[in-house]
Formats: sequence, C-alpha cells, structure tokens
Amino acid sequence: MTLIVESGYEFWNPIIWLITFAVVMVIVYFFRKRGEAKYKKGEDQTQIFLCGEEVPVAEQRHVRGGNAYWGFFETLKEYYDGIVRLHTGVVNDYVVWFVAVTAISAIILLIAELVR
Amino acid sequence: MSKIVRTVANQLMLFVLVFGLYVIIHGHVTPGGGFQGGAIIASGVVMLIVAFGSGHIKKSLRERRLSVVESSGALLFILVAFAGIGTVFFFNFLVGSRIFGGIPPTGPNPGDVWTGGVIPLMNLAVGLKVMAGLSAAVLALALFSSGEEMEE
Amino acid sequence: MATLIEHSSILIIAVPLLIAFLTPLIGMASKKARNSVVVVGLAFVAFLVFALARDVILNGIHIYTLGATSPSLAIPEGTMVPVRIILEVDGVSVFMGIVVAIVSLVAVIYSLSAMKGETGQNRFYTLLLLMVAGTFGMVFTGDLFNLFVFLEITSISGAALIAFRTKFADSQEGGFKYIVVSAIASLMVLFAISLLYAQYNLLNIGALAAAMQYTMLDRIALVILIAAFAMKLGGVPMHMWISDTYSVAPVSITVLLITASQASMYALMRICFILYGVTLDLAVVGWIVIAIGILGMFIGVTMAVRQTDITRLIAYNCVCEAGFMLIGLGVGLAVLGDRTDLGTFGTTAINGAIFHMINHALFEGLLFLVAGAIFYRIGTRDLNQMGGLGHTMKFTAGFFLLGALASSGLPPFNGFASKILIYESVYQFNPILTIIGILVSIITLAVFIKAFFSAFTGALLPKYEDIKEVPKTMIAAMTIFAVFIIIFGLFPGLILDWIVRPATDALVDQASYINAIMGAIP
Amino acid sequence: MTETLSGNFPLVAAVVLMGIGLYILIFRRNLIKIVMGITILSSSVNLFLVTLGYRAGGIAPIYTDAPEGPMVLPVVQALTLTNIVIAVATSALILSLVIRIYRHTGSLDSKKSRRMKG
Repeated sequence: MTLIVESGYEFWNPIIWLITFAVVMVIVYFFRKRGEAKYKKGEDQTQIFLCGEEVPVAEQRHVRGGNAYWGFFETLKEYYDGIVRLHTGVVNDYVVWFVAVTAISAIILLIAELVR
Repeated sequence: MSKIVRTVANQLMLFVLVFGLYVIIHGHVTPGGGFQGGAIIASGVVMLIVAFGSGHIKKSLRERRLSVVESSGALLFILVAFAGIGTVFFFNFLVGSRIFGGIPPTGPNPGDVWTGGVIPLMNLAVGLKVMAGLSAAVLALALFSSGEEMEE
Repeated sequence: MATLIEHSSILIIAVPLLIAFLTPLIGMASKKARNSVVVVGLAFVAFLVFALARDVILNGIHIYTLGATSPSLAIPEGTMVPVRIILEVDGVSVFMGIVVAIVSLVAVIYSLSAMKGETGQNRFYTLLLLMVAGTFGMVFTGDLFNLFVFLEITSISGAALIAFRTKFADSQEGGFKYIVVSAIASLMVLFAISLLYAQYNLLNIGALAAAMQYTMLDRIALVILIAAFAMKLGGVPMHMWISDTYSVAPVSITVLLITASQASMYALMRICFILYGVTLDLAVVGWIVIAIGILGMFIGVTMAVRQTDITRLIAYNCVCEAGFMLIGLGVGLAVLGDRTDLGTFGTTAINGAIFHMINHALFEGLLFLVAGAIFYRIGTRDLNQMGGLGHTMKFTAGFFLLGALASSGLPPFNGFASKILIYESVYQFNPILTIIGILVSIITLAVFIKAFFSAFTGALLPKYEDIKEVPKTMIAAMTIFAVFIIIFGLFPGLILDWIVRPATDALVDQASYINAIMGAIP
Repeated sequence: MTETLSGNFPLVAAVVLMGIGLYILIFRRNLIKIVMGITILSSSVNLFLVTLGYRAGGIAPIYTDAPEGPMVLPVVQALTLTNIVIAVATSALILSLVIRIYRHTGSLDSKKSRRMKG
C-alpha cells in the first residue's frame, strides 16, 4: 500500500525505512551505553574548552549566516559574479527576460517545424 | 479653484449623478451598465476634487461610508447570484415575476426598463460598488499626492 | 448532500467571495465575529472541496453551467458550442483545490495572531478571501477567458496584500514588481486567448481542444501562453520577481502566493496537456519546459545558498522546487504521444510532478510560516542578526527542521517520496537530468543547514534572551502543515492512489475532458 | 474581413501599440511611464479583441430601437469591457504603489528606487 516505487532494482516504503532506522538507533544506543557514565553538570567538564584560551562572548563565537560556506563561494566566484549581475532587481529587466524567453521559444518551435 | 468653477461644479454634479444613474438603470436595454454609470459618477467626484481640493472633499466623503456602500454593492451582487441557486447559480429567477419580470419582444423594440430579471439588480449592485470604489480610489490617490493619508 | 455536491464547484468559488464582501461590514461591529466567520467559512469551503474531490474521483468530471436551467446543460438546444460560463472540474482541478483549501485555511489561522497589531485588518481579510476565490476559480474554470479573469483577480489582490504593510519600503517595491509582472503576463495571456478566438470563435477549453488544428497562430499563442505562465510560476530566467515578492509579503500571504504560482503551473499543464494535447510538437515543447525546469533548479538553488535574508533564501528555494515539477511535467509532455513510453515512465514522471506540487505547498508553506514567526518575534529577517533562537523557540526550530528536511528530499519525509518518483522516471528519459536533480537536492540541504545553524543553534545571544515562543494560533497553523508533511511522508502510496493518480489520469486523458463538455458528439 | 491592407489595418495598429508598450516597459525607467506602458499594452489587446469582433454589415446587438439586420454576437466586446475594468483596477493599484515607493525612497527611477537585488 505504501510502496510507491518499484522499478525492479529499488523500491521505497517509509515504514520499512522507519523500522530499519529504529533498529539502527537501538544499536547506536547500545554503543552509547557502553561509554563513560560519569558526567557531572555545572563543572568545568561541561564548559567550553578552547585550548586554554579565553572563551569569547556569545555574539562573537556564533558563526553568522553570511560567513557560512566561504570556500564554496570563493571557488565559484566567477559563476556567482556573473549570476548575481543578472539579478538586477530592476523591473525593466524582468520584462526583457520575458520577451527574450518568448522570442527564443518561438524561434525554437519555428526551427523544429522547418527541420521536419 | 475660483468661485465660478466651484459653483458650476456644484450645479453640474446633480446632472452627472442623474446621468450616471440613468446609465446604470438602463444598463440592460441600452449601451452602458453598472460599471459605466459608476465610472460616470466617480468622474463627477473627480470634478468635485479638482474644484474644491481633496482635503475639503475628504470631510464629506467619509472613507468608512464609501467602504460600506462598496461592500453592500458587492454583497447585493453575490446575493442575487446566490438567490438563483435553487436551480443554478446566477439563474435568472426573476423572469416572468413581478419585479423586472417583463419579457421584451425579440427583435427591434422601443425598449422597456421593466425587463431583464436579475440583470438590472446586478447592474445596480455593480454601479454602487464601482461608484464607491472608484471614488474612494481617486480620493485616496488625490490625498496621497497632496501628502495626506486616508483615515483608517 | 447530493444537491450540495452538485453545486459545490461554484460554492467553493462563491462562498469566499460572499465572505470577502461580508467581512468589512461584520468587522465594523466586532473583530471576533469577523475572524470566526472567516475561519468557519474557509473550513466549510475546505469541507466542500474534499466532498467534491471524493465525488469527482469516484464518478468522473463535474460540469457546472452558470445561469442555465440545469447545471449540466453545457450546450443549450440550438447551438453547437458551449456558450455560457462553464466550470469543469476534473481530477487535476480537485487536486489543486485540495492544495488551495489546506493552504488557505492555514494562512487564515496563522494571520489571526500574526496580523493582530496591524491596521486595516478588514481589508486584509477581504483581499485574502478574494485571492483564495481567484485561485479556486483559476483551477476550476472550464474556459480560457475566465482563467484570465481569475488570474487577474489573484494578481491584483495578491499585489495589494504584498504591499499591505505600508510602513516598509521594500514591501511596496515587492507589490509593485508583482503587479507589473502579473499585468504583463496576464495581458499576454489575453492576447494569446484572442489569437485562439480569432481562429475558432471559441473560448471553452474542451471545445477548443476538439477544434484545435495547431496552425501557425496556434503555435504563437502556445509560446506566449507558456512564457506567460512560466513567468507567473517563477520559471528561470523570469523568476527574479519571486524572491522580491515572497520575501516582503506578510508570510500568511506568501503561502497563498505559492498556491497562486501553483495555480499558474496548473494552467500551464491544462494548456499543454488538455488544450493542445497530442496535436502540439510534443518533444520540442517538452524540452522547452524541461529547459526552464533545469535552469530553475540550478540557478534557484545556487542563488539560495548565498542569501542572508531568510525569506529570500526560502523564496529562491521555491524557484528550485518549481524546477523539479517542470522537469517532471516536461518529461511527461515529451512522451505524451508515445503510449509505451508514457506507460513505462511518463505517467510516473507526471505523478511525481503533481505529488511534488502538494508537497511543495506544504513544506515551503511551513518554512515561510517559521520565517514569519521569527520575524514576528525578533523583527528582522537578516540571518546575520540571528543566533541561538532554538533555545527559546523550540517548536519553531523543530518545525523549521522538519520543513528543511522535507524540502531537501530526505527520507522519510514527503519531499523524498515525490522526488524519488521524479528521479526514477526521468532517469529512463535522460540520466543527466536525474544527476542534476540529485546534485541540486544536496545543495538544497546545504542551504537549509546554513539557515538552521545560523538562526537556531549556537549560543543564546544576549539580545534575544527574553524572546518567547510565538502565540498558540501560529503554532497551531504550523502544526497543521507539519502533520500533513508527516502523513504524506509516511503513507505516500495512499496519497498517490487517492488524489495523485486520478489527477495524472485526468491530465493525460484529453478525450474524456472534451467529451464531458461537448457531449458524446462523434 | 477583407484581405486587403486596409482591412488588416487595425490589427497592424494593435501590433504596433503592443510594440510601443513593450518598448516603454523595457527601456523607460520612470515608474509612471511603466504604468503607461502597461496601459498601452492593455489598449493594444483591447484593440485587437474589438477588431476580431468586427463583422461587415452587422449591427450592434442592442434591441432598443434597432434597425433590421443581422446582429453581432458580442463576445469579444464583453471580453474587452472586462479587460477595461481590470485595467482600471490595475492602474489604480499600481499608481498608489508608485506614490508609496516615491514617499519611501524619494525617487521615481526604477533603478534608483530599488532596494532588493541579488
């Protein structure tokens, strides 16, 4: 009933997935139980440890959204430069894109007609 | 504007109203109808705004009242449409009845207002809505450009 | 009950209109009464939609002729073609109806407390109900001109709602962009409709489909219709208005804007599959749709990664998800004429696309509502200003995680169920499309990891220490979406059998759509 | 419709108007002019529709004091009227938004008044 894809080499059933997930979780919990049991709250044990350095205040140690994936953007710098320049935000350019898509689709249909 | 313009606009408003109502009421037998008549009346309001200034008109044309008229016009329209739901939505149930029930002869005829069933009622509803809505829109734009806000 | 179902297709459009015009009058008397009337009215409409959906799926297409002596009298005696305004409700229409019903109900419940402090709430609810009525009209109408009229109703009320918070400059700009784009798109739609009318003197979709010759003018009309509706649904490269409008509207409106875009996608499907059907140049048109979809996936997701405004980020993700649906539809369209290909993977692709539509509305809706909840509490949408909100807004954080995982297509949520259908079927059409799709899904996960970690995790920032959880009605609205997401994720087979497969069958079956309106004229 | 140039003249005019409207929308950055462009586009579609409805020798379908003769089915006229009504609502809404944008940003240039990009 909940089987939605069955193409011979794979299928998808969330219930089976959930049962597998639960079994894996039980195994993980079993391993976790074997770990160190002594854990006291409110001691240095639970404080942030930064190689002995002073821990900065909350505002400074939070990674802001704008700083995430710096390397990704640095690698794809050329692509992003180009693509961001296209997103001008000027309403005239939106109309240009609309006209361009209409024209290109019309030309493609026309060429397809001529080829056949 | 000058006193002459104000006086003339004052007098003309009556004729504009009469003409607008004529166009609304005769919407089903002659060219015109609710929207056209309402637009004529709203153009009369534009004339008043030009003559007297938007700040003056704002005092007499309250936004709240316009909103009530507009909503009730729309409500009348949709209620008339709902009234036909015994057969089908928008069914012209008034044909042959006492109200606007006359059936005009097919072909050229002199025109009889007491015909059309629900269509005159709907024209009236649209007329109310357009009259109030367009007046409110024009007034709001005029107030905007003079730096004031419509009352909330 | 039978009478109610017989009239339900018009009642679904008319009841929101009636309430829309009642709200200003009730609202002057009592705010509580107005709110309850709106909620009860939309709940009634949702009930009607479900009843109608059950009936349509069991008994076939519904016809409703406005103003005739009987609802099913499409072609009066003495005429050869349908003359009145006709609603034609088939499997796809009720599917879209279900989407709109769920989303509009949730949007209203969310607005109850989210819009509490705003002025002019009477107008807000009037416009919201007009927009709902317009969207229902778009998906239920049986003729092209009413499609245009309802498209305009949706656009105008939508633009007014986007610009509703007049104190923000960017929401005015968003409303302006939305109305300009919509006006151009709908005028072009009207131009294309008049091109069709010029040749066939018909406006009804079924009658036009029966008469369709696919001449040169038809081709021009098709291109204009595809481009216009692609612009309205946010297909790249005409997607730029999406991020500008979705991000600045009140979020309860944004979720309705998503359904409006979905209704435009429905119109695209209706035109390609039913109006033109197998007469059009299937492979070429299919590939045009696929190209728009591929661009949409790729550009949408790469632009989403670099956003620092949380609603803009989700808006670009919407562009990306729309690309997935377009790919599924394009593959289905490309193989529409080939019955064996259609049987092996074409219908699966369309199934995936249609299933993804409702999933998209649910999880993007949930994400936007969460973004709105954050804005409601801290007053900013900038991710750089956020941090550690999960400490105090626990429910909100949980809902965001749920929506993000569903949107990235992680099992066992609903996004995975529909995406795997698309991957599986598109792989048999062209493997490269699937590879791009999976890559895009991975970047989508990266997008949401960035948003989740920078907003909800980390140390509790001192300036947000006294932030509380959002009011209960907003939580309730988000819970409705979350429950649907989990149900759709756990039982995708049931949902497919109940509503998605009937929709696909209706979409590929042009003949029965024509027969329902034209009668069994040979 | 006659197949001469004069018979097609309204259609040519509609296409020219549409070109003018799109030209304004693409190349004119003034927000008020953008509203004008949309209105011109709308007029061109209206003109096109009304031209389609023209039948030589037909009379307007108004029974009141009508002359004898075949009457025209007024579908496109109805469509045109609907479009006019919608165009009125659209332009009123856009103009009010333009005024608000001008108040907030102090500019009517679509490039200078833009806040959102990227």
